Amino acid sequence: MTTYVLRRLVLMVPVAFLVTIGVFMLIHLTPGDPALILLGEDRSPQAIAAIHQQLGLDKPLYVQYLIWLGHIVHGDLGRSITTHQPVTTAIGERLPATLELGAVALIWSLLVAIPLGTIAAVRRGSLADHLATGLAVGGVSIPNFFIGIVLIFFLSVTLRLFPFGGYVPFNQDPFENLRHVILPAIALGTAGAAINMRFTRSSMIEVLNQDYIRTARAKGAPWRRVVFIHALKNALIPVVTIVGLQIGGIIEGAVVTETVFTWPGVGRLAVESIFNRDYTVVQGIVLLAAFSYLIANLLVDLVYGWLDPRISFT
Amino acid sequence: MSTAPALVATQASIRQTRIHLLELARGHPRVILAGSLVLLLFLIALLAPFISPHDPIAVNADNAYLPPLSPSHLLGTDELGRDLFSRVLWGARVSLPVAFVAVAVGLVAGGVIGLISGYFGGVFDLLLMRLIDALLAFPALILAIAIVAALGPDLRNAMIAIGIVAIPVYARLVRALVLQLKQMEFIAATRSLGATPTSIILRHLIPNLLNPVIVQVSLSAGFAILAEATLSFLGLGAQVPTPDWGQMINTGATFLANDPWLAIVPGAAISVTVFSFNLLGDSLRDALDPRLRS
Amino acid sequence: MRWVAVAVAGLVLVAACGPSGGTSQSGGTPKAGGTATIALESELRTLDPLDSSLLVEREVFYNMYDSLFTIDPSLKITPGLVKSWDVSDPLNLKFTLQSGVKYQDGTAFNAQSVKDNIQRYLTASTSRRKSDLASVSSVEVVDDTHVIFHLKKPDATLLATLVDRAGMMLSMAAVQKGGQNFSLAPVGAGSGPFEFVEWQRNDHLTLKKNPNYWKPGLPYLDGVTYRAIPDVNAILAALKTGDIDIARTIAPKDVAGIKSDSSFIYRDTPAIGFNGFELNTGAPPFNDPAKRQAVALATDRYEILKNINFNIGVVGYGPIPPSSWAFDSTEKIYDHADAAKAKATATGFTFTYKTTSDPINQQLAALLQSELAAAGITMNIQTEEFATYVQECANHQFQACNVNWSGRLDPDGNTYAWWHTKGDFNDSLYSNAQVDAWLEDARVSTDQNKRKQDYLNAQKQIVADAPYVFTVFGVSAQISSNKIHGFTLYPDLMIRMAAVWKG
Amino acid sequence: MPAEAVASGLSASTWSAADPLVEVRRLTTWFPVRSGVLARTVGQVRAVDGVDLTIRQGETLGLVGESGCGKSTLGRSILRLIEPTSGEVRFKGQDMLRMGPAAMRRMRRDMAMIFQDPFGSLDPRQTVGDIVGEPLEIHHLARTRRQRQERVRELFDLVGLAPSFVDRYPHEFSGGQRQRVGIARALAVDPTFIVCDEPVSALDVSIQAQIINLLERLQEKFNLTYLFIAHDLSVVKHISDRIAVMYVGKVVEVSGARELYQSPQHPYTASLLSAIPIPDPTVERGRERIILKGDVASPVNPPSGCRFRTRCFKAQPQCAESEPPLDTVRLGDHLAACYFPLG
Amino acid sequence: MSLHLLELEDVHTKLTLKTGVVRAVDGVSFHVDAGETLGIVGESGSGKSMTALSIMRLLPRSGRIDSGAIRFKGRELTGLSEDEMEEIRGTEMAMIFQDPMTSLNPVYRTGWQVGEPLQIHRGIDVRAALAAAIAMFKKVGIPEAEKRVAQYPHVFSGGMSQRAMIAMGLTTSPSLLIADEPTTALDVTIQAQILDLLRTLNRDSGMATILITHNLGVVAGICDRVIVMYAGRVVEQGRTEDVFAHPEHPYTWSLLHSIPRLDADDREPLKVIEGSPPDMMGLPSGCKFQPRCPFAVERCAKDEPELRDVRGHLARCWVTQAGTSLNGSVDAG
Repeated sequence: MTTYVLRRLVLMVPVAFLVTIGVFMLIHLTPGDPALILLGEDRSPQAIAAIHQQLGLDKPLYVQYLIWLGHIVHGDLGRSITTHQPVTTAIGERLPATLELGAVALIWSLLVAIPLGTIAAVRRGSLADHLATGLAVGGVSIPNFFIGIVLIFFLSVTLRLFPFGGYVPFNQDPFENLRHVILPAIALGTAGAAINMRFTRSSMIEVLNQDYIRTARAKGAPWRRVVFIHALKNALIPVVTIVGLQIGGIIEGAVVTETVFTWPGVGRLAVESIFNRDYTVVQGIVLLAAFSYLIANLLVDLVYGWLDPRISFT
Repeated sequence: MSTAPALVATQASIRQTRIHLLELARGHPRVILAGSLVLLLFLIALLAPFISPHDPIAVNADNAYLPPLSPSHLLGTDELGRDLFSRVLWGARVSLPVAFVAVAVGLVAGGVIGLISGYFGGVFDLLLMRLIDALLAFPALILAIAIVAALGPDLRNAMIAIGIVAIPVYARLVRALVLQLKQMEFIAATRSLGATPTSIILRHLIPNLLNPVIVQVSLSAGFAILAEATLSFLGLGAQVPTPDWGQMINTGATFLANDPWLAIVPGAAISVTVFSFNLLGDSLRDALDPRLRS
Repeated sequence: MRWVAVAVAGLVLVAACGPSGGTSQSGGTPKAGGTATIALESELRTLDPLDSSLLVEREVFYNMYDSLFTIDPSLKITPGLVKSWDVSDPLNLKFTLQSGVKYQDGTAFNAQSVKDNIQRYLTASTSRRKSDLASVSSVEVVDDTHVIFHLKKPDATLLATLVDRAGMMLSMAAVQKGGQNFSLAPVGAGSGPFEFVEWQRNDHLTLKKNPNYWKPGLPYLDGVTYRAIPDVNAILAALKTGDIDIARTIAPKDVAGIKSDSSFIYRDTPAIGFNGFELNTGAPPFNDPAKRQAVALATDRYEILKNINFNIGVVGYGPIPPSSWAFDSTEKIYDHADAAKAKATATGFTFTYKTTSDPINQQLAALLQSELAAAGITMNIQTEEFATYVQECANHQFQACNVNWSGRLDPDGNTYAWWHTKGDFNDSLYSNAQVDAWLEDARVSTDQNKRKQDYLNAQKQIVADAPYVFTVFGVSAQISSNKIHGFTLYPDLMIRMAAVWKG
Repeated sequence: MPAEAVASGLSASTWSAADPLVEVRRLTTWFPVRSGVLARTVGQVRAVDGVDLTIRQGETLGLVGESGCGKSTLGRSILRLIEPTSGEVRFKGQDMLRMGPAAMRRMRRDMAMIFQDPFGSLDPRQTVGDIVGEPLEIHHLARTRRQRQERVRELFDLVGLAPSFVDRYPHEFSGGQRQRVGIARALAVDPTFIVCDEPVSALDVSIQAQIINLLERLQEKFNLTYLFIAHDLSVVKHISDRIAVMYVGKVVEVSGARELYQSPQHPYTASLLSAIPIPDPTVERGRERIILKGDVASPVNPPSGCRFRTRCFKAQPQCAESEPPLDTVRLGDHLAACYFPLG
Repeated sequence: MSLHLLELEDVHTKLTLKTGVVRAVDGVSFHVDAGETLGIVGESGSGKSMTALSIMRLLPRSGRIDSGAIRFKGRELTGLSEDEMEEIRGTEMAMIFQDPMTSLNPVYRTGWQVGEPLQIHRGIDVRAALAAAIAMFKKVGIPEAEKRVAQYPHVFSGGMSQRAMIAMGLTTSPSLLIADEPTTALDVTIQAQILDLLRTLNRDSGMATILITHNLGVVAGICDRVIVMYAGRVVEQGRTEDVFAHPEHPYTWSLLHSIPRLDADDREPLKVIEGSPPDMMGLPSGCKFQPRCPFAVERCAKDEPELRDVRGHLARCWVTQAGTSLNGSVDAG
């Protein structure tokens, strides 16, 4: 298994390399000059030139890339162009909020998805099944920014049940923290809930058609035991994949939600940094997102192997 | 704009018997319902110039903020007095072509990559799949935002960006299907007759990819519309005064407190459209999925 | 992205015509204690005046740092850390400093500190203050409370400049202690009413009361919290939920609602900036003055004011707003739109108007488009992503570009950079020798009447040549819960919290 | 057909009809088992591991063995549908494994294959007429569309399908009918050699006889040569002239069909024969049975020496030391790879 | 009243599919006595598996027992609640299936699965169930039982899996084992091992077995009595020797003559059954085998014959019921 993990890690290298080239080219070829953004109303040709020199933007692009690559190989993501903070700090400050939002959204999505998906599968063709399937399709069809806007309008502004936007760190005030996270988590988690439900349902249906379920019934196992002991564990194995990928995609998934709810997370930082042409931060975030995706993929496979004894890593 | 819904679709597997889509629809009322909805949307897009009561971009500042069900303005007017109903109808003319072009970009590029990678394998497969991995690892929305920022925000570039984001989905789907098909005996049978790879790909692989790909096209059309709305919402899609749904939500959200319909109407339009495509894809997938048949 | 539009400090679309001038608000006897939360329309980048470039940063600085000079609500220069001044010699300005002032870290404010601060602004590699202080050649320490600013050439704008960031005095000990992180955590660096506590980036910035503030009795509040809310609707929502107490901007269309709600206070006063769009005189079609004039004539400022700004503010006639001493209300060249006259001047041409995706800018664009169409002018709208738009406008790659200006205390700040041939903000490539001469003269002249005449002359010419179409003068507003008292409105949009108290 | 002979290559002249049609020498097909950091090959599935086989013109050579023994891989390797690792396959004297793609494609006119799975071996998206007509198109055997249609109808008739079926799709047919379509396709190029890979195992019992009889009839009519692969020894024995028995990648015994049944030499052949139930209670209950212990050995790590020794009831220490070659026992045409044959 | 262990009386089972209703089991009656082995032969779709699933009440969602009686130890099963059925399944009746590799749950250890019926029905704890599983593994000839119980099914070969399935069925010492094509997915040498095991168990335990298969050879070797099914019906039933020696239904007869026999000496062409297995959605009128039958007479297309005694066993054929001997007629023809 160690060699399997090693092999996967080695295979990540070219992918990560392609990602570095991709993000670097993309962001640097985008028109827009960070110096102008930095200077705002205080711009002057001298000040612009000074900033260019200070940031090394006067060097040829490939030299800039190699310098950056050299630094990241040593674990140094550089400093933010706009705030001069180390990129790792800038991201690190925002990461807890994003992780919390992602985690709560995921929990909410699973709390909805697994029971509903199981019921829909077991009562296939029933009214409950049709409703659940309809919800599943609907859940992925409503733009999450729209869900966000509507939630804010009704629950926050009109009914004042929840605070509007913002973030309170958990260690500061756990209750407020929870109150703040609920709406964005619902907005973010709805699509996931729909996807996971659909996945649970189809996976469960497939499992219920398997021979070993018939075997369990032939043993005289009661229906509940068949569903929860024999079927559910098998059915959830593929769900793990999709959940793992969702975990790997938290940063990206939260971009819009964080923007709508002014949630101080990495997703919003990414968008702001693109708009500010904060090259180093964008590059740092994309690398982080790419790595979390790749690592999540690896972990999914490992968890898969742990859950499904048929898979071995030799 | 997660790629997850698309990933779900790649679970599709090749059926061993031929299924005509029309034949299939007969046994599945959900397919018929979804198909009719999609058809209706295309009709609306096609007929918008004839059925919309007002010019969607005609500013009439004195007539602004009329609530829905106002005389001659079924859904009211927006902040510049433009007829919301007409704008929503015309919005279909923006969203559907976006879906079409974006899906075409993803399908053609991803399909070719998937075919080459799956059929020829070896070094091609290794290299192309690393490229696809990199594209997948690249956060999709950030990629789309960056592409649009690089190319300039307008619809055409949004379509390209969304199409590029969709490439890995098709590449992986087609590759997986080709690998499955390659294992099937009829491919071996054709090879044993001395057929060339080109003829095998054209005559046997591509026709057999159609059904799962149609499912995916339907699902990713929904995804593309959603993505376009997201980009427009972020100010990176359609240009004013184009009656674009995402753009309308972006502006309409400003007026949510007093005139919520300005955001809710286009929001509903997007949701219904995406729902129709997703329902079509979903019901077709169910209809085609041998595992879900009893 | 709404916030990007606000990132350039100028987009003050909350415009209004309120009671001009004196704007202190009475509400009984001031009470000490409590905290207030203030909305910022965008996140700060730095807490060091040295490399600051955002409006929201200035707003925070005014409550942490003291400047050498201050203004009163009528924009008159008043004493700050400089108690009195003698500018009779335009090349050697003599300042007498307040005595007994201490920075929050306990170090003393004195003449040496002034010299060190100015020196830092002039020499540090990351300094954005160099052009502000371009006229300063050196600062001489006479004694503990007296300094002389030696200038390279007369500079009528310097005192106004020293109200702003270039005049903000920091404890050098605190700067040194802060090192590389100083701009993120300037602990004890100012001498102002509040001192830095913590900055949770993208969420909040907390200041606490400076118990040793040199102005007796002030401040009243125990602390101030800033929250960055980059969306005007979100700001309104947060006001209504009580998450914030004070805001500067809400969407114009929400103003009426707030005004009529007794749990809120809304007041405004004319601001110091201007709004409109630039026309590129260096390229077709606007290298033809007639076409520029046609656009200016066809633009219906009143309709814009009504539909976009909900009649908050006044229509704009030129670069110098009503709040300024140089303002002259008799100068109205393009008051009401005149499509017929515009048609007669030039018609049937097409141009592209660049703007950002901010919803209000988008509405404005759509409205302008339909107004110009009435004069037979085709205006295409191109929405640009903010950074691209800034670059293209700065590089003269545009025909028309929607850029607003937050304004400066001195009229020079609203004119020279924009329309002097060598101005840093002369995106339009406007060049008129006479205008150059007037603006240069106004810079060095010490006679305020003479200066006013220079500015009026220049304004007349600029408006007539129309390298920029002025639309609306905005307002500076107080939007707060009715518990906020002692708030003084300043035209420069800055929310000064020293005398504010909570009831 | 002289034109064909020329097309097939230069050495055609040295081959005469009396020589074996197909000669397989030391044929080896290994599949790599990859693992490790860089997916290095850590082992090989020795699916076919040094097989010698001769197929004479006009005969049916049966190839039997249990699942996973490599019989199907061997069949496909002979047709180069799977690229063998090494060895020789001489068809009419020419080594097919050294042919370029174009020559190989021409060669394919002379050989065909019939598959086990009547569902999977027909493209679900083509009509059965197109399926049967495709080889004609590939080898340009019909000048016009009409000619091709004509020929397809002829082939349909030949395999007992109504020519009116040409426009139907495979899923409209039963298993037996589909297998007939597969046979028609194989016959389209007028081959001399057909590999039949388990052609009846997926069919219902009542249908198997139809297909077996059809294959026999066609062989007679067109003087075909079959390599008939199956796991069911009773079917193989019925149709074959000679039978080769495979175990874990090796041919362990070859002989005439009747001879094999009457006096198997290899213990594996004997146990295979004894395991096959005979549908006659009186015979079946009186039979003496050899029940083998354990499961088939792994083709990745086959046992040393004789691969059957781990299950063999006659195994001796010698069996572990070296591998008996196929001609260890040679009784005329009857060869067996065993040190302790049953005699 | 009934002395039989299991008795089916005129059982009808329907499958309701999207495309129509299939009468998968159409009036089947038979019985099984303690200790005997009954074979049920037929091709795919003949209803033999559906009969077994009807007895176990494990029909697919679309299936339903329409009418008829299934009596087990004198107890009527068709009216029992699902709970009561669960009590019988796995205790009194056990079933093993065609594909042993997929019939074991891949995510649980084999030992746990084999011992599970005891946990469910006897309420014993996991440890005791595991000990019982080890004992059963030994009984069915799985070597290294202690090690094997801790393994997951995927490391088991097909033969081992089927042994484990049998062990699972026998843990509760049922009086009836239903084996549905237990060797079809296995190689012949493994098939011989499993059949040998079933024979031994049957002899030692006195348990009754229903063996469902399409392989006549398997029936010949192991079954006391045999039932031949075609199109959901029993077409012939009797002692194995009788049925094989003189089949009285043309289907049985044709089947026996159409399969190549290892011990046949000639290379005569096989006798062919023409046509295809029946389409269950559109069965012919009269005798269901009549369209393919080489002996069919006019009456066969009109009326469906009953299952009647013909020369010592039951057959459903007008021709043989009228006295014609199939062997004789062909030998003569």
